Amino acid sequence: MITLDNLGILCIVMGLPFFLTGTVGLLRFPDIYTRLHALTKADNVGLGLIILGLSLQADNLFTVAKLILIWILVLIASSASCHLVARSAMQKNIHPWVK
Amino acid sequence: MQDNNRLSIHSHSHLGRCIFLRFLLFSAVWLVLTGSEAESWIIGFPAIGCAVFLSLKLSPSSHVSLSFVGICSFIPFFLRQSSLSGIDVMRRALSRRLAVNPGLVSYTTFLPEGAPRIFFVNTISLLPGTLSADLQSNTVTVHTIDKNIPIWANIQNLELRIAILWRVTPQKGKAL
Amino acid sequence: MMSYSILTVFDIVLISTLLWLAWKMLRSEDIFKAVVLFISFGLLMALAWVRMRAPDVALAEAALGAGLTGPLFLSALRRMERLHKDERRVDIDEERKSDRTLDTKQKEAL
Amino acid sequence: MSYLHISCALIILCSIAAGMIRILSGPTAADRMMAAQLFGTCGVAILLLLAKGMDTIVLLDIALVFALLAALATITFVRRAWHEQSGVPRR
Repeated sequence: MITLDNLGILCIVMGLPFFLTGTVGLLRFPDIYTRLHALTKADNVGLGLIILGLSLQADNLFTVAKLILIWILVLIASSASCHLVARSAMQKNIHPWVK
Repeated sequence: MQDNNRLSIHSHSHLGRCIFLRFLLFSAVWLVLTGSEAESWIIGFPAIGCAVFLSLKLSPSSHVSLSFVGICSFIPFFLRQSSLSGIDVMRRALSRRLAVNPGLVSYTTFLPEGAPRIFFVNTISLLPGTLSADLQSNTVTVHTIDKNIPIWANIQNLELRIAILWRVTPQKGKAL
Repeated sequence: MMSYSILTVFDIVLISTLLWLAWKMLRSEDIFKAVVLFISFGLLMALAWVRMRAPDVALAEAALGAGLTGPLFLSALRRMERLHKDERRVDIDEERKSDRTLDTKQKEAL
Repeated sequence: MSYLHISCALIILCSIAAGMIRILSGPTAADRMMAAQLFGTCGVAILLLLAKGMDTIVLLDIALVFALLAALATITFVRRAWHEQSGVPRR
Protein backbone atom coordinates (compact mmCIF):
# COMPACT_ATOMS: atom_id res chain seq x y z
CA MET A 1 0.00 0.00 0.00
CA ILE A 2 2.86 2.34 0.79
CA THR A 3 4.23 2.09 -2.72
CA LEU A 4 0.80 2.79 -4.24
CA ASP A 5 0.51 5.82 -1.98
CA ASN A 6 3.90 7.11 -3.05
CA LEU A 7 3.04 6.55 -6.70
CA GLY A 8 -0.09 8.64 -6.13
CA ILE A 9 1.96 11.44 -4.60
CA LEU A 10 4.33 11.30 -7.56
CA CYS A 11 1.41 11.64 -9.99
CA ILE A 12 -0.06 14.59 -8.07
CA VAL A 13 3.26 16.40 -7.98
CA MET A 14 3.73 15.74 -11.70
CA GLY A 15 0.33 17.27 -12.37
CA LEU A 16 1.26 20.63 -10.85
CA PRO A 17 3.62 21.87 -13.61
CA PHE A 18 0.82 21.42 -16.14
CA PHE A 19 -1.45 23.77 -14.22
CA LEU A 20 1.33 26.28 -13.95
CA THR A 21 1.99 26.04 -17.70
CA GLY A 22 -1.68 26.55 -18.39
CA THR A 23 -1.47 29.87 -16.58
CA VAL A 24 1.90 30.80 -18.11
CA GLY A 25 0.52 30.02 -21.56
CA LEU A 26 -2.59 32.06 -20.87
CA LEU A 27 -0.41 35.00 -19.94
CA ARG A 28 2.30 34.66 -22.61
CA PHE A 29 0.62 33.44 -25.79
CA PRO A 30 -0.22 36.12 -28.36
CA ASP A 31 -3.88 35.58 -29.35
CA ILE A 32 -7.17 33.93 -28.40
CA TYR A 33 -6.58 30.71 -30.31
CA THR A 34 -3.13 29.97 -28.94
CA ARG A 35 -4.34 30.77 -25.44
CA LEU A 36 -7.15 28.28 -25.93
CA HIS A 37 -4.50 25.68 -26.83
CA ALA A 38 -2.69 26.31 -23.56
CA LEU A 39 -5.85 26.35 -21.50
CA THR A 40 -7.55 23.19 -22.73
CA LYS A 41 -4.57 20.91 -23.13
CA ALA A 42 -2.36 21.73 -20.19
CA ASP A 43 -5.18 21.92 -17.69
CA ASN A 44 -6.80 18.69 -18.78
CA VAL A 45 -3.54 16.78 -18.52
CA GLY A 46 -2.80 18.35 -15.14
CA LEU A 47 -6.23 17.46 -13.83
CA GLY A 48 -5.87 13.96 -15.29
CA LEU A 49 -2.61 13.37 -13.45
CA ILE A 50 -4.01 14.70 -10.18
CA ILE A 51 -7.07 12.49 -10.55
CA LEU A 52 -4.85 9.50 -11.33
CA GLY A 53 -2.81 10.22 -8.22
CA LEU A 54 -5.88 10.62 -6.01
CA SER A 55 -7.42 7.43 -7.43
CA LEU A 56 -4.28 5.52 -6.50
CA GLN A 57 -4.68 6.83 -2.96
CA ALA A 58 -8.47 6.39 -2.76
CA ASP A 59 -9.86 3.89 -0.28
CA ASN A 60 -12.87 2.59 -2.20
CA LEU A 61 -13.94 2.07 -5.77
CA PHE A 62 -16.86 4.49 -5.64
CA THR A 63 -14.48 7.35 -5.02
CA VAL A 64 -12.36 6.26 -7.97
CA ALA A 65 -15.43 6.07 -10.20
CA LYS A 66 -16.53 9.53 -9.09
CA LEU A 67 -13.09 10.98 -9.74
CA ILE A 68 -13.06 9.51 -13.24
CA LEU A 69 -16.59 10.83 -13.85
CA ILE A 70 -15.40 14.29 -12.84
CA TRP A 71 -12.45 14.05 -15.24
CA ILE A 72 -14.67 12.95 -18.14
CA LEU A 73 -17.10 15.80 -17.44
CA VAL A 74 -14.28 18.34 -17.33
CA LEU A 75 -12.88 16.95 -20.59
CA ILE A 76 -16.24 17.22 -22.35
CA ALA A 77 -17.00 20.64 -20.92
CA SER A 78 -13.62 22.14 -21.70
CA SER A 79 -13.27 20.78 -25.22
CA ALA A 80 -16.83 21.82 -26.08
CA SER A 81 -16.47 25.31 -24.68
CA CYS A 82 -13.05 25.68 -26.30
CA HIS A 83 -14.58 24.81 -29.67
CA LEU A 84 -17.45 27.23 -29.09
CA VAL A 85 -15.16 30.12 -28.21
CA ALA A 86 -12.86 29.42 -31.17
CA ARG A 87 -15.81 29.08 -33.51
CA SER A 88 -17.50 32.28 -32.54
CA ALA A 89 -14.16 34.08 -32.67
CA MET A 90 -13.82 32.83 -36.26
CA GLN A 91 -17.34 34.00 -37.07
CA LYS A 92 -16.53 37.40 -35.63
CA ASN A 93 -13.58 37.62 -38.01
CA ILE A 94 -10.95 37.70 -35.33
CA HIS A 95 -7.89 36.68 -37.30
CA PRO A 96 -5.32 34.37 -35.75
CA TRP A 97 -1.97 35.84 -34.92
CA VAL A 98 0.63 34.95 -37.54
CA LYS A 99 4.36 34.97 -37.06
CA MET B 1 -40.93 16.57 -37.25
CA GLN B 2 -38.43 14.70 -39.35
CA ASP B 3 -36.84 13.28 -36.27
CA ASN B 4 -40.13 11.91 -35.03
CA ASN B 5 -40.71 10.21 -38.38
CA ARG B 6 -37.28 8.70 -38.26
CA LEU B 7 -38.01 7.46 -34.78
CA SER B 8 -41.19 5.72 -35.88
CA ILE B 9 -39.52 4.10 -38.88
CA HIS B 10 -37.11 2.36 -36.58
CA SER B 11 -38.21 -1.05 -35.49
CA HIS B 12 -39.45 -1.50 -31.96
CA SER B 13 -36.53 -3.70 -31.05
CA HIS B 14 -34.10 -0.92 -31.97
CA LEU B 15 -35.96 1.62 -29.85
CA GLY B 16 -36.14 -0.83 -26.98
CA ARG B 17 -32.42 -1.48 -27.17
CA CYS B 18 -31.74 2.23 -27.30
CA ILE B 19 -33.85 2.88 -24.20
CA PHE B 20 -32.27 -0.03 -22.39
CA LEU B 21 -28.71 1.14 -23.11
CA ARG B 22 -29.43 4.68 -22.01
CA PHE B 23 -31.17 3.40 -18.91
CA LEU B 24 -28.06 1.39 -18.05
CA LEU B 25 -25.81 4.39 -18.67
CA PHE B 26 -27.82 6.75 -16.48
CA SER B 27 -28.17 4.12 -13.75
CA ALA B 28 -24.40 3.76 -13.73
CA VAL B 29 -24.01 7.53 -13.40
CA TRP B 30 -26.56 7.61 -10.58
CA LEU B 31 -24.77 4.78 -8.80
CA VAL B 32 -21.47 6.65 -9.04
CA LEU B 33 -23.05 9.89 -7.83
CA THR B 34 -24.87 8.51 -4.80
CA GLY B 35 -22.63 5.69 -3.69
CA SER B 36 -24.13 2.43 -2.52
CA GLU B 37 -27.11 3.79 -0.61
CA ALA B 38 -30.24 1.79 -1.42
CA GLU B 39 -32.67 4.53 -0.38
CA SER B 40 -31.36 6.94 -3.00
CA TRP B 41 -33.05 4.86 -5.70
CA ILE B 42 -36.47 6.14 -4.58
CA ILE B 43 -35.52 9.41 -6.25
CA GLY B 44 -33.10 7.70 -8.59
CA PHE B 45 -35.59 5.76 -10.71
CA PRO B 46 -37.84 8.72 -11.56
CA ALA B 47 -34.76 10.84 -12.27
CA ILE B 48 -33.31 8.18 -14.57
CA GLY B 49 -36.67 7.89 -16.32
CA CYS B 50 -36.73 11.64 -16.93
CA ALA B 51 -33.13 11.55 -18.16
CA VAL B 52 -33.88 8.74 -20.63
CA PHE B 53 -36.99 10.56 -21.88
CA LEU B 54 -35.12 13.84 -22.32
CA SER B 55 -32.15 12.25 -24.04
CA LEU B 56 -34.49 10.46 -26.48
CA LYS B 57 -36.28 13.74 -27.10
CA LEU B 58 -33.05 15.64 -27.69
CA SER B 59 -31.15 13.07 -29.77
CA PRO B 60 -33.61 10.47 -31.04
CA SER B 61 -31.64 9.04 -33.94
CA SER B 62 -28.79 7.22 -32.36
CA HIS B 63 -27.28 4.26 -34.10
CA VAL B 64 -25.00 3.78 -31.18
CA SER B 65 -23.11 0.69 -32.16
CA LEU B 66 -19.69 1.31 -30.71
CA SER B 67 -17.31 -1.53 -31.30
CA PHE B 68 -15.74 -2.94 -28.19
CA VAL B 69 -12.35 -3.46 -29.82
CA GLY B 70 -12.48 0.13 -31.05
CA ILE B 71 -13.05 1.45 -27.52
CA CYS B 72 -10.24 -0.68 -26.14
CA SER B 73 -7.78 0.62 -28.68
CA PHE B 74 -9.05 4.19 -28.58
CA ILE B 75 -8.68 4.83 -24.84
CA PRO B 76 -4.90 4.22 -24.65
CA PHE B 77 -4.45 6.16 -27.91
CA PHE B 78 -6.39 9.08 -26.51
CA LEU B 79 -4.58 9.08 -23.16
CA ARG B 80 -1.19 8.95 -24.86
CA GLN B 81 -2.04 11.69 -27.34
CA SER B 82 -3.53 14.01 -24.75
CA SER B 83 -0.56 13.68 -22.42
CA LEU B 84 1.73 14.34 -25.40
CA SER B 85 -0.31 17.46 -26.15
CA GLY B 86 0.10 18.65 -22.57
CA ILE B 87 3.86 18.19 -22.76
CA ASP B 88 3.92 19.91 -26.15
CA VAL B 89 2.09 22.97 -24.82
CA MET B 90 4.35 23.02 -21.78
CA ARG B 91 7.46 23.03 -23.96
CA ARG B 92 6.10 25.84 -26.11
CA ALA B 93 4.92 28.01 -23.25
CA LEU B 94 8.12 27.73 -21.27
CA SER B 95 10.64 28.13 -24.11
CA ARG B 96 12.33 31.49 -23.98
CA ARG B 97 11.35 32.64 -27.45
CA LEU B 98 7.73 31.48 -27.68
CA ALA B 99 7.89 28.48 -30.01
CA VAL B 100 4.62 29.14 -31.78
CA ASN B 101 3.95 29.45 -35.50
CA PRO B 102 0.16 29.33 -35.78
CA GLY B 103 -1.86 28.72 -38.91
CA LEU B 104 -5.23 27.50 -40.19
CA VAL B 105 -5.92 24.26 -42.05
CA SER B 106 -9.18 23.03 -43.58
CA TYR B 107 -9.98 19.37 -43.44
CA THR B 108 -12.85 17.54 -45.11
CA THR B 109 -14.04 14.58 -43.12
CA PHE B 110 -15.96 11.53 -44.29
CA LEU B 111 -17.45 10.85 -40.87
CA PRO B 112 -21.26 10.93 -40.90
CA GLU B 113 -23.19 13.76 -39.30
CA GLY B 114 -24.15 13.41 -35.68
CA ALA B 115 -22.29 11.80 -32.83
CA PRO B 116 -19.16 10.62 -34.73
CA ARG B 117 -18.51 14.02 -36.25
CA ILE B 118 -19.08 15.92 -33.03
CA PHE B 119 -16.84 13.49 -31.20
CA PHE B 120 -14.20 14.00 -33.91
CA VAL B 121 -14.36 17.78 -33.65
CA ASN B 122 -14.09 17.70 -29.88
CA THR B 123 -11.17 15.26 -29.81
CA ILE B 124 -9.21 17.36 -32.31
CA SER B 125 -9.02 20.04 -29.63
CA LEU B 126 -7.31 17.64 -27.26
CA LEU B 127 -4.66 16.38 -29.67
CA PRO B 128 -1.16 17.86 -29.74
CA GLY B 129 -0.99 21.17 -31.56
CA THR B 130 -4.48 21.23 -33.05
CA LEU B 131 -7.70 23.03 -32.11
CA SER B 132 -10.95 22.77 -34.04
CA ALA B 133 -12.00 26.30 -34.80
CA ASP B 134 -15.01 25.87 -37.06
CA LEU B 135 -17.32 23.22 -38.49
CA GLN B 136 -19.28 23.83 -41.69
CA SER B 137 -21.21 20.70 -42.76
CA ASN B 138 -18.27 18.33 -43.29
CA THR B 139 -15.35 20.75 -43.34
CA VAL B 140 -13.46 21.29 -40.13
CA THR B 141 -11.27 24.36 -39.83
CA VAL B 142 -8.34 23.45 -37.65
CA HIS B 143 -6.17 26.00 -35.91
CA THR B 144 -2.67 24.71 -35.37
CA ILE B 145 -0.10 26.07 -33.00
CA ASP B 146 2.81 25.08 -35.24
CA LYS B 147 2.63 24.72 -39.00
CA ASN B 148 5.62 22.40 -39.05
CA ILE B 149 4.12 19.42 -37.24
CA PRO B 150 2.39 16.79 -39.43
CA ILE B 151 -1.16 17.94 -38.70
CA TRP B 152 -2.65 16.28 -41.74
CA ALA B 153 -1.38 12.81 -40.86
CA ASN B 154 -2.38 13.22 -37.20
CA ILE B 155 -5.93 14.22 -38.02
CA GLN B 156 -6.29 11.45 -40.59
CA ASN B 157 -5.08 8.93 -38.05
CA LEU B 158 -7.62 10.20 -35.52
CA GLU B 159 -10.38 10.10 -38.12
CA LEU B 160 -9.63 6.48 -39.00
CA ARG B 161 -9.67 5.50 -35.34
CA ILE B 162 -13.02 7.21 -34.80
CA ALA B 163 -14.35 5.46 -37.91
CA ILE B 164 -13.36 2.13 -36.38
CA LEU B 165 -14.93 3.21 -33.07
CA TRP B 166 -18.29 3.91 -34.74
CA ARG B 167 -18.00 1.14 -37.33
CA VAL B 168 -18.07 3.61 -40.21
CA THR B 169 -16.55 2.39 -43.43
CA PRO B 170 -14.09 4.98 -44.73
CA GLN B 171 -15.00 6.19 -48.20
CA LYS B 172 -11.75 6.84 -49.94
CA GLY B 173 -11.52 9.82 -52.23
CA LYS B 174 -13.76 11.92 -50.02
CA ALA B 175 -11.14 12.23 -47.35
CA LEU B 176 -8.64 13.96 -49.58
CA MET C 1 1.69 20.86 12.97
CA MET C 2 3.20 21.30 9.53
CA SER C 3 -0.15 20.84 7.84
CA TYR C 4 -1.77 23.53 9.99
CA SER C 5 0.80 26.12 9.06
CA ILE C 6 0.36 25.26 5.37
CA LEU C 7 -3.39 25.58 5.84
CA THR C 8 -2.88 29.01 7.34
CA VAL C 9 -0.81 30.08 4.35
CA PHE C 10 -3.53 28.69 2.07
CA ASP C 11 -6.17 30.70 3.93
CA ILE C 12 -4.14 33.88 3.78
CA VAL C 13 -3.58 33.56 0.02
CA LEU C 14 -7.26 32.74 -0.50
CA ILE C 15 -8.48 35.69 1.54
CA SER C 16 -6.11 38.18 -0.01
CA THR C 17 -7.05 37.02 -3.52
CA LEU C 18 -10.72 37.34 -2.61
CA LEU C 19 -10.24 40.86 -1.29
CA TRP C 20 -8.22 41.91 -4.33
CA LEU C 21 -10.86 40.42 -6.61
CA ALA C 22 -13.67 42.19 -4.76
CA TRP C 23 -11.82 45.50 -4.89
CA LYS C 24 -11.12 45.18 -8.62
CA MET C 25 -14.73 44.15 -9.23
CA LEU C 26 -16.10 47.22 -7.47
CA ARG C 27 -13.61 49.56 -9.08
CA SER C 28 -13.86 48.36 -12.69
CA GLU C 29 -15.50 50.71 -15.18
CA ASP C 30 -16.17 47.97 -17.72
CA ILE C 31 -19.32 46.09 -16.68
CA PHE C 32 -18.40 42.95 -18.59
CA LYS C 33 -15.11 42.77 -16.73
CA ALA C 34 -16.96 43.16 -13.47
CA VAL C 35 -19.25 40.26 -14.37
CA VAL C 36 -16.31 37.97 -15.17
CA LEU C 37 -14.66 39.02 -11.92
CA PHE C 38 -17.93 38.24 -10.15
CA ILE C 39 -17.96 34.71 -11.58
CA SER C 40 -14.38 34.15 -10.44
CA PHE C 41 -15.24 35.65 -7.07
CA GLY C 42 -18.06 33.13 -6.71
CA LEU C 43 -15.72 30.23 -7.44
CA LEU C 44 -13.15 31.42 -4.91
CA MET C 45 -15.86 32.19 -2.36
CA ALA C 46 -17.00 28.57 -2.64
CA LEU C 47 -13.44 27.54 -1.77
CA ALA C 48 -13.54 29.88 1.20
CA TRP C 49 -16.77 28.26 2.43
CA VAL C 50 -15.06 24.89 2.08
CA ARG C 51 -12.22 26.13 4.27
CA MET C 52 -14.78 27.27 6.85
CA ARG C 53 -15.99 23.67 6.94
CA ALA C 54 -19.37 24.49 5.42
CA PRO C 55 -19.49 22.30 2.30
CA ASP C 56 -23.26 22.69 1.96
CA VAL C 57 -22.97 26.46 1.74
CA ALA C 58 -20.07 25.99 -0.67
CA LEU C 59 -22.29 23.85 -2.89
CA ALA C 60 -24.99 26.51 -2.89
CA GLU C 61 -22.43 29.23 -3.57
CA ALA C 62 -20.90 27.31 -6.49
CA ALA C 63 -24.29 26.53 -8.01
CA LEU C 64 -26.02 29.85 -7.43
CA GLY C 65 -23.25 32.39 -7.03
CA ALA C 66 -20.97 31.36 -9.85
CA GLY C 67 -23.08 29.01 -11.92
CA LEU C 68 -26.46 30.69 -12.30
CA THR C 69 -26.05 34.33 -11.34
CA GLY C 70 -23.05 34.71 -13.67
CA PRO C 71 -24.87 33.63 -16.85
CA LEU C 72 -27.93 35.65 -15.76
CA PHE C 73 -25.75 38.73 -15.42
CA LEU C 74 -24.24 38.06 -18.85
CA SER C 75 -27.71 37.87 -20.38
CA ALA C 76 -28.85 40.96 -18.54
CA LEU C 77 -25.78 42.85 -19.72
CA ARG C 78 -26.65 42.14 -23.32
CA ARG C 79 -30.24 43.27 -22.80
CA MET C 80 -28.98 46.40 -21.15
CA GLU C 81 -26.63 47.31 -23.97
CA ARG C 82 -29.37 46.68 -26.48
CA LEU C 83 -31.74 48.98 -24.60
CA HIS C 84 -29.01 51.52 -24.39
CA LYS C 85 -28.74 51.55 -28.16
CA ASP C 86 -32.38 52.67 -28.30
CA GLU C 87 -33.68 49.40 -29.59
CA ARG C 88 -36.98 48.04 -28.46
CA ARG C 89 -36.92 45.04 -26.19
CA VAL C 90 -37.05 41.89 -28.23
CA ASP C 91 -38.12 38.39 -27.55
CA ILE C 92 -35.47 35.70 -27.46
CA ASP C 93 -36.41 34.33 -30.87
CA GLU C 94 -36.35 37.75 -32.43
CA GLU C 95 -33.07 38.38 -30.75
CA ARG C 96 -31.62 35.28 -32.35
CA LYS C 97 -32.97 36.31 -35.72
CA SER C 98 -31.43 39.73 -35.37
CA ASP C 99 -28.21 38.01 -34.36
CA ARG C 100 -28.07 36.20 -37.66
CA THR C 101 -28.78 39.28 -39.70
CA LEU C 102 -26.12 41.13 -37.75
CA ASP C 103 -23.64 38.40 -38.52
CA THR C 104 -24.36 38.46 -42.23
CA LYS C 105 -24.25 42.25 -42.29
CA GLN C 106 -20.89 42.13 -40.66
CA LYS C 107 -19.60 39.67 -43.19
CA GLU C 108 -20.91 41.79 -46.04
CA ALA C 109 -19.32 44.85 -44.57
CA LEU C 110 -15.92 43.23 -44.39
CA MET D 1 -4.59 16.08 7.39
CA SER D 2 -1.83 15.69 4.91
CA TYR D 3 0.30 18.68 4.24
CA LEU D 4 1.37 17.53 0.82
CA HIS D 5 -2.11 17.73 -0.68
CA ILE D 6 -2.74 21.10 0.87
CA SER D 7 0.54 22.54 -0.37
CA CYS D 8 -0.29 21.28 -3.89
CA ALA D 9 -3.66 23.03 -3.57
CA LEU D 10 -1.81 26.16 -2.47
CA ILE D 11 0.38 26.09 -5.59
CA ILE D 12 -2.68 25.78 -7.85
CA LEU D 13 -4.32 28.64 -5.94
CA CYS D 14 -1.28 30.77 -6.69
CA SER D 15 -1.62 29.92 -10.39
CA ILE D 16 -5.27 31.06 -10.19
CA ALA D 17 -4.13 34.33 -8.65
CA ALA D 18 -1.69 34.78 -11.54
CA GLY D 19 -4.43 34.01 -14.04
CA MET D 20 -6.36 37.00 -12.71
CA ILE D 21 -3.95 39.25 -14.56
CA ARG D 22 -5.50 38.00 -17.80
CA ILE D 23 -8.98 38.93 -16.60
CA LEU D 24 -7.84 42.38 -15.65
CA SER D 25 -5.85 43.06 -18.80
CA GLY D 26 -8.15 41.67 -21.51
CA PRO D 27 -7.70 42.58 -24.33
CA THR D 28 -10.83 40.91 -25.78
CA ALA D 29 -13.90 39.73 -23.91
CA ALA D 30 -13.08 36.13 -24.79
CA ASP D 31 -9.74 36.36 -23.01
CA ARG D 32 -11.42 37.41 -19.81
CA MET D 33 -13.96 34.63 -20.09
CA MET D 34 -11.24 32.06 -20.76
CA ALA D 35 -9.49 33.08 -17.58
CA ALA D 36 -12.74 32.44 -15.72
CA GLN D 37 -12.80 28.99 -17.31
CA LEU D 38 -9.26 28.40 -16.08
CA PHE D 39 -10.54 29.24 -12.60
CA GLY D 40 -13.14 26.51 -13.02
CA THR D 41 -10.65 23.76 -13.90
CA CYS D 42 -8.18 24.85 -11.24
CA GLY D 43 -11.03 25.09 -8.73
CA VAL D 44 -11.93 21.46 -9.45
CA ALA D 45 -8.33 20.43 -8.84
CA ILE D 46 -8.14 22.42 -5.58
CA LEU D 47 -11.38 20.91 -4.35
CA LEU D 48 -10.21 17.38 -5.13
CA LEU D 49 -6.94 17.96 -3.31
CA LEU D 50 -8.70 19.54 -0.34
CA ALA D 51 -11.13 16.61 -0.24
CA LYS D 52 -8.16 14.33 0.37
CA GLY D 53 -6.22 16.79 2.50
CA MET D 54 -9.09 17.72 4.82
CA ASP D 55 -10.67 14.25 4.82
CA THR D 56 -14.08 15.50 3.66
CA ILE D 57 -15.29 13.35 0.81
CA VAL D 58 -18.32 15.62 0.25
CA LEU D 59 -16.11 18.05 -1.62
CA LEU D 60 -16.15 15.73 -4.64
CA ASP D 61 -19.79 16.70 -5.21
CA ILE D 62 -18.89 20.37 -5.19
CA ALA D 63 -16.14 19.61 -7.71
CA LEU D 64 -18.78 18.03 -9.96
CA VAL D 65 -20.90 21.17 -9.74
CA PHE D 66 -17.86 23.30 -10.56
CA ALA D 67 -17.06 21.20 -13.61
CA LEU D 68 -20.56 21.59 -15.01
CA LEU D 69 -21.24 25.21 -14.21
CA ALA D 70 -17.99 26.69 -15.51
CA ALA D 71 -18.99 25.36 -18.93
CA LEU D 72 -22.47 26.86 -18.50
CA ALA D 73 -20.99 30.31 -18.01
CA THR D 74 -18.84 29.98 -21.14
CA ILE D 75 -21.76 28.77 -23.23
CA THR D 76 -23.96 31.64 -22.09
CA PHE D 77 -21.14 34.00 -22.89
CA VAL D 78 -20.72 32.69 -26.44
CA ARG D 79 -24.45 32.44 -27.01
CA ARG D 80 -25.73 35.66 -25.47
CA ALA D 81 -23.11 38.08 -24.26
CA TRP D 82 -20.34 38.18 -26.83
CA HIS D 83 -21.43 40.64 -29.45
CA GLU D 84 -19.39 42.72 -31.81
CA GLN D 85 -18.62 45.48 -29.33
CA SER D 86 -16.89 43.38 -26.76
CA GLY D 87 -15.39 41.23 -29.51
CA VAL D 88 -13.09 43.90 -30.87
CA PRO D 89 -9.88 44.47 -28.98
CA ARG D 90 -10.08 47.55 -26.81
CA ARG D 91 -7.13 49.82 -27.08
